[in-house]
Amino acid sequence: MLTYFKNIVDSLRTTVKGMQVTFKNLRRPETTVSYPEELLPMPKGYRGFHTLDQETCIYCFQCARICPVECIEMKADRVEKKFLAWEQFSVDYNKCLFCNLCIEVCPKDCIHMDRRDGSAKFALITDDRSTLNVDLLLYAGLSETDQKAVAKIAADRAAGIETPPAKPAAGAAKPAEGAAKPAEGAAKPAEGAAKPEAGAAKAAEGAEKPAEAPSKAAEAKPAAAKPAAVKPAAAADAKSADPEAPPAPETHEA
Amino acid sequence: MTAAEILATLEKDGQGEGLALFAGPQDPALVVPRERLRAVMTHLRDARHLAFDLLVLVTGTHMTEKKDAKSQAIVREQHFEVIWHLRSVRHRCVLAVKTKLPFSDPEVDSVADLWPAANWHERETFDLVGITFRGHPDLRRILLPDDWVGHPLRKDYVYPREYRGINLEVDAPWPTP
Amino acid sequence: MDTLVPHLQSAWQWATGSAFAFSLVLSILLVVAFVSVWAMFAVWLERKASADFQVRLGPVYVGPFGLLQSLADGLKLAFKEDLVPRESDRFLFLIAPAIAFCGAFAAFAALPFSPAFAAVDLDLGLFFVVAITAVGVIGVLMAGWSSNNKWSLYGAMREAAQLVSYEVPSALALMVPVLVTGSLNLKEIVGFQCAPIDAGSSGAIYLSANGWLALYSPWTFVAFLVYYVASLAECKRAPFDLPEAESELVSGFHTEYSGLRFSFFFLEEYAMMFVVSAVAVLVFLGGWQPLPFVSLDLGGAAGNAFFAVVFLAKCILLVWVQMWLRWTLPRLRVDQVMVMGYKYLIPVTLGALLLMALYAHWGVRYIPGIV
Amino acid sequence: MADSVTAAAPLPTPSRPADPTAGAAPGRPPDTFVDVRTQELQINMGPQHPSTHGVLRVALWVDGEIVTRADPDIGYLHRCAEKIGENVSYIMYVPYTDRYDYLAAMNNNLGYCLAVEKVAELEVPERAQYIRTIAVELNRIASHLMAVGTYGLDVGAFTPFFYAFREREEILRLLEWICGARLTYNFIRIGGVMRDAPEGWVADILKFLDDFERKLDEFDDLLTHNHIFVQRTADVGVIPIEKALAYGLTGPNLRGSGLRYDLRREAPYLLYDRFEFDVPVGTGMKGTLGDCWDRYWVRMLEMRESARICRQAIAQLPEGGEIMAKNVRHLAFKSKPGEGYVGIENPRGEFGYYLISEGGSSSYRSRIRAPSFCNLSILDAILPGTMLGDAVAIIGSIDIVLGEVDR
Repeated sequence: MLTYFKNIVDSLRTTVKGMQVTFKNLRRPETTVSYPEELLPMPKGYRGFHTLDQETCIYCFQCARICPVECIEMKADRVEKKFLAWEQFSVDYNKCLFCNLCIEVCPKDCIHMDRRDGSAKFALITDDRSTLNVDLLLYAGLSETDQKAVAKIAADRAAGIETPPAKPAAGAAKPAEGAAKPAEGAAKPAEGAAKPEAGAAKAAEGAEKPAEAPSKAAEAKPAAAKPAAVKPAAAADAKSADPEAPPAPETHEA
Repeated sequence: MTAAEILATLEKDGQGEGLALFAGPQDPALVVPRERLRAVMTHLRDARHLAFDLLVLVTGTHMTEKKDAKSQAIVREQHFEVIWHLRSVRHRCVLAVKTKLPFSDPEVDSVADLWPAANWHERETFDLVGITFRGHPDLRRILLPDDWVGHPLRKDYVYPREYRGINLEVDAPWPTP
Repeated sequence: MDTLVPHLQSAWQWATGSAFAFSLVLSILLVVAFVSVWAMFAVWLERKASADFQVRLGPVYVGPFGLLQSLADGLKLAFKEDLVPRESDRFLFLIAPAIAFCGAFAAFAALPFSPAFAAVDLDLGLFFVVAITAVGVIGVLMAGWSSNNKWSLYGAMREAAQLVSYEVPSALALMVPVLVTGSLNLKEIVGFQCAPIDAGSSGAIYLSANGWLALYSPWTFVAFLVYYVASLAECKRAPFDLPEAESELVSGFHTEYSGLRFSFFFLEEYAMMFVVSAVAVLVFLGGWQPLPFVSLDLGGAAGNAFFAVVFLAKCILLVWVQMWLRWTLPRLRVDQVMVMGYKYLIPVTLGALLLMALYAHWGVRYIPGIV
Repeated sequence: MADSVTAAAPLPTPSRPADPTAGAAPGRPPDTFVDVRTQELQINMGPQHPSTHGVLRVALWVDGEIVTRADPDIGYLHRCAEKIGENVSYIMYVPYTDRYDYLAAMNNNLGYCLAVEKVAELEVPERAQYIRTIAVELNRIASHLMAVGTYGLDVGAFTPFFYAFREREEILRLLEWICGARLTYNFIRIGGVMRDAPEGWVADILKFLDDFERKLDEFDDLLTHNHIFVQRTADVGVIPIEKALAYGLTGPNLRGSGLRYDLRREAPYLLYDRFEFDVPVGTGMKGTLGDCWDRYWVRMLEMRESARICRQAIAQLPEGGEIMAKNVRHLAFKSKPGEGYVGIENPRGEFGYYLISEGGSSSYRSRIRAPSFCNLSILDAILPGTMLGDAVAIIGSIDIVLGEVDR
C-alpha cells in the first residue's frame, strides 16, 4: 500500500523535475545551425577534400603508396627529366578514408586536406557516385612556365648551346635546407630535407637552374591563377621563392 | 601468473600430460594437444587456484608452410592453430592456450559448454577459418551468408568474382573522370 | 429525366433557401477549415516546441518562423504515391484513415468556442464528444489489421486495448464535474463556472460563485489531473504512444501508409489533441472565461470573438503542455500502461467521484483542515 | 546470417524445440499471466528497425507481447577487417581500426597501436602517452553519451538524446581540433600520436569538463531518476555476475552486474596506474543487481570518472617533448616477428587485439576481440520471457555498435 502511494508521488515528482529540466533548456541558445548557409568554423588541419600543389609535386608516388585504399591515381610524363607533363592526379572519394596519411608522407608538402584559403569543402553529397572520383589537376600537360623552359632548351639545343651543369644549383639550394624542415613533426621523410622547400623553384631530381628560378616564380602566378580555389596557395608559393622563406605549411596559419 | 607458472601448477595438479610452453618473444602460451584440450580447459576453469572464468577470445590461424630461405628445408608444416585467450578475474592474469591441428583435419573439441562466450567465437572461427568444433550446439556461419563458399581467413582463399549476381571484382566499377 | 430536373431544382432551392441547410453547410465548412488549419498549426507547434526543448532550430525556411512548413509538408504528402501493399485488405486499408479521422472530426460539432459560437448546442454534448472520439479506434484497428504487417497489427492491438482501458478513467473523471454541475451540456457546464455570486447582479465583470471547476474542490482537481493523463493516452501521446511506439514497433499501425492517407492519421492525432484539450478547458478550466474566479459577460460579435480567442489560447496552452510532456518523458511499457490505467487512475477517480458525491450530498466543496 | 538477397527470406527454423514452459519463464512481470495459449508469432526485428542500433536483425518468437525466443542474426556489415589487416601494412591499417567501433575510434586506434608496439617493441614518449590518455578518455565520454542518449530513445525519451549530443558535439569539436576528423580519427599512431596538442586545447578541455559535469546532473534529473525510466529499466534484463562472466561480458555490462573489473585497473596500460579513479559498479539501487538500469547507471558514473582522469592527465601533462617514437617511418615501418595480445578497456568492454607477426610490414594474422560481439551473444539467453518493449530496452542497455560486431 505504501509503495502504491510512493509510486504516485514519485511519478508526479520526477515528471515535474524532468519538465523543469526541459523548460530550463527551452531558454538555452540553440546548438544547431542552418547548415548550408551557416558553417561551423573548421580548425586548422581538418580533413576534407584534397588540394594538390601541382607545381611543387615531384611525382614520387609516396602518397599513392601509403594510401590504405589505393584511391590516388597519378600519371605524368617527365620531360627532359625535370619537367612534369601531368595527365592525371585523381582521388577517388568513393574509397578515400580521409586518414591524412597521404599528407603526412608527402616530402614536398604539396598535398593538403585543409583548404588554405578557408573555402571549406568537405561535404560528399551527390547522387552520382562517378562524380566522386575527382581530378585535382588544375591543368593537364606542362605548365606554361615549363613549356617555355622546355621550348628554350629545345631552341638552345638547336642552336648548339649546352645546358649549364647542375652543380651551382645544388650550392644555391644549400641555405634552404634549414628552412625545409617539415612543419608537422610526424611526417619527416629523409629526402625531404635535401631539397629546397620553396614552391616556385621546381625541384626535379637535383637538377636545378638558379638563373631561371626568379623568372619562374614571376610566371607561376598567371599559370595558377586560372582556377580560383588554389590561387592564394599558389601566390603564397610564388612569394616564397626566396630560399630563406619559411616552408609552405606555415603560410596558412591565419 | 605467467604461462610458465600455470604450466607448473597444471603439472602439480596432474594435468600436465602432453603440455608444453610456446615461448614467443612477447606472450608465452600453453600448448595443449587437442585430445587433452577439454580436460585441461575444464581444469583451468574449475580449479580454484586457476579460476579462468572469462573466455576472452578464440582465434583460428592458418599457418602456411614455411621454408628456410637458404636450405629450402621445411621449418614449419602447413597447419592450423587455435588459440584461446582466457582471463582470470580473481588472479588478474591472461593466458593463451594453443592447439595445433593438422591441415587435413581441422577439428577440435568445442568449449561452448564451459564458457557460453565461446559459442559465437567458435561460430566465427568456423565461418572465417573453417575449423570445425566438435560438440558445438549450433555450428553455422555467423558473419557470412549461409551459402558463401570458402573460408576467407585461410591463406589460400580465392576471392570469388561474383556472389548471387553481385559483381565482386576488385577494380572500381565506376568510371574515372 | 425531364421530370427529375425540376424536382432537383426545387430541392436545391429549398436547400439553399433554408437557413438550417445553409448553417449546416457553413458549419461543416468551417469545421473542416478549422481542423485543417489547426492540424497544420499544431504540427508546426509540435516541431517548434520539440526544437525549443531540444535546443535545436526547428523549421526555419518556409515562411516566417517556418510557419508554412506544415503546408509544404502537406503538399509534399499530397503528391506522394499512395502505396497499397499487395497483400493488404485493400478496401479496409483505403477507408481506415477516413474512419479514424471521422471520430475526431465529428467531435468538433459539439464544441462551443464561445457562448454563441458552436455548430450544434447539444444537451448531451459531453457525452457525445466522449462517445464519438472513440470511433477513431475502429479506423486504427482497420488500418493495423489490413496492412498485413505484424508491427502494424501490434500497434492496432495496443491502441484498441489502450483506448478501451483509458475511456473508463477519462469518462469517470468527467463525471466528477458533471456531478457538481448536474448537466452534460458543455455550455451549461461553462455557465456553472461563470455563474455570478448573487444571481441578480449584472454587469460586464463580476465575481463568480463557483470559479473554474479544476479549482472548485480538491476532488475536481484530482479529476482534472486524471482526465488530462487519460486523455494523453486516448490521443496516443507520449508517454502513452505505444500504438506508434517508434523504437519498438517501427511506426505502429501506420507503418504501411504513405502520402495523403498517412497525413490523415496525422490530422486525426492533432485534431484529437485539440478535442481533448478543449473538453478539459470547457469542463475544468472555465471554457472561454479568461480568469478563474472573475467572470466576464460580453455580448455581441466582438465579445464572442474575444471569448473564442481566449478559448483557443487555453486549448493551445494545454496542447503545448501535452507536447512538453511528450518531449520530456520516456514511454511506458505496454503492461505498465494497463497497470497505470486500471490500478492507479480508475481507483483514484472512483475515490474522487465518491468523495465528491459525498461532499455534494453535504453541500460543501471541501472540508477545511481535511480537504 | 541467412539470405540477404531474396526479399522474403524465411526466418531460420528453430534449432531447439520451443520451450513448452516458455510462457512462465522467469523475468516475466509478476502481475501478468497467460491463461490462453495462442499461436506464436515470428517477427523480424531489423535489420531495418529504429532501435537495433544499426543493421542487427533479431528474429523474435513472440507470444502476444512476450518474447519466447530470440535469435540474433549479424553480419550485415561484415567487411572482413581481419583479412584486410593481413593485406595492408601496419601504418595503413590504423584508419581501418577506426571503423570497427566508430563511436570510440580513439580506443580502437589505441588497442591496435598498443598491440603493434608490443610486438615491435617500441617505446612511446611520455607526452604522447598523456595525449593518448586525454584523447581516449574524451572519446569514452563521447561514446557513453551516445550510449545513454540513444538508450533514452530506445525507451521513448527523445530529448535526452539531444542533450547528450550537445555535449558530444563539444567533445567532437575538441577532437577535431587536434586531429582534423570528427569520427574516424586515425589519431593514435604506432609509436605515438599524429599531432601535438595545439595551443589552447587543454584549457578548452578543462572548460568543457566543468560545464559537462553540471549538465550530467541535469541529465540525471531528466532521465536517470525519472519514474517511468526506472520502471522501464529496473528489474529488466537481469544478468547475474556468473552469467555475465560465462558469456564473456566486459566493460559496463560486466560492472553493471556488480563485478569491479576494469582493465585500466587490473592490467594497466598507458599511464593509468598514475591516475586516481574509481571503478563504478552496479548496486541494484533501483531494482535487481545487474538490470538495465544498473548498466545505464555505470555508464553515467564512468563519464564522471573519465572526466576525473582527464583532469589529472592534463595536470600531469609534460611540457614539450617528442610525440612520436623514433624509427617509425611511414612507408618503411616493419615489425619484429612475434605474437602478442593486448586488451584495453573500450567504452563497451574489453577491446583486444591479437597480432601474429612474421616480420615484414604487415601482420600475419590480426584478430580483433570486439566487445560488442561478445556482449551481444548473451542476447538469446536473456531475451526470452521479456516483453517486446523490454527487448528493445535490453538491446539498448547492452550498447552495441554493429560496425564492431560485424567488423
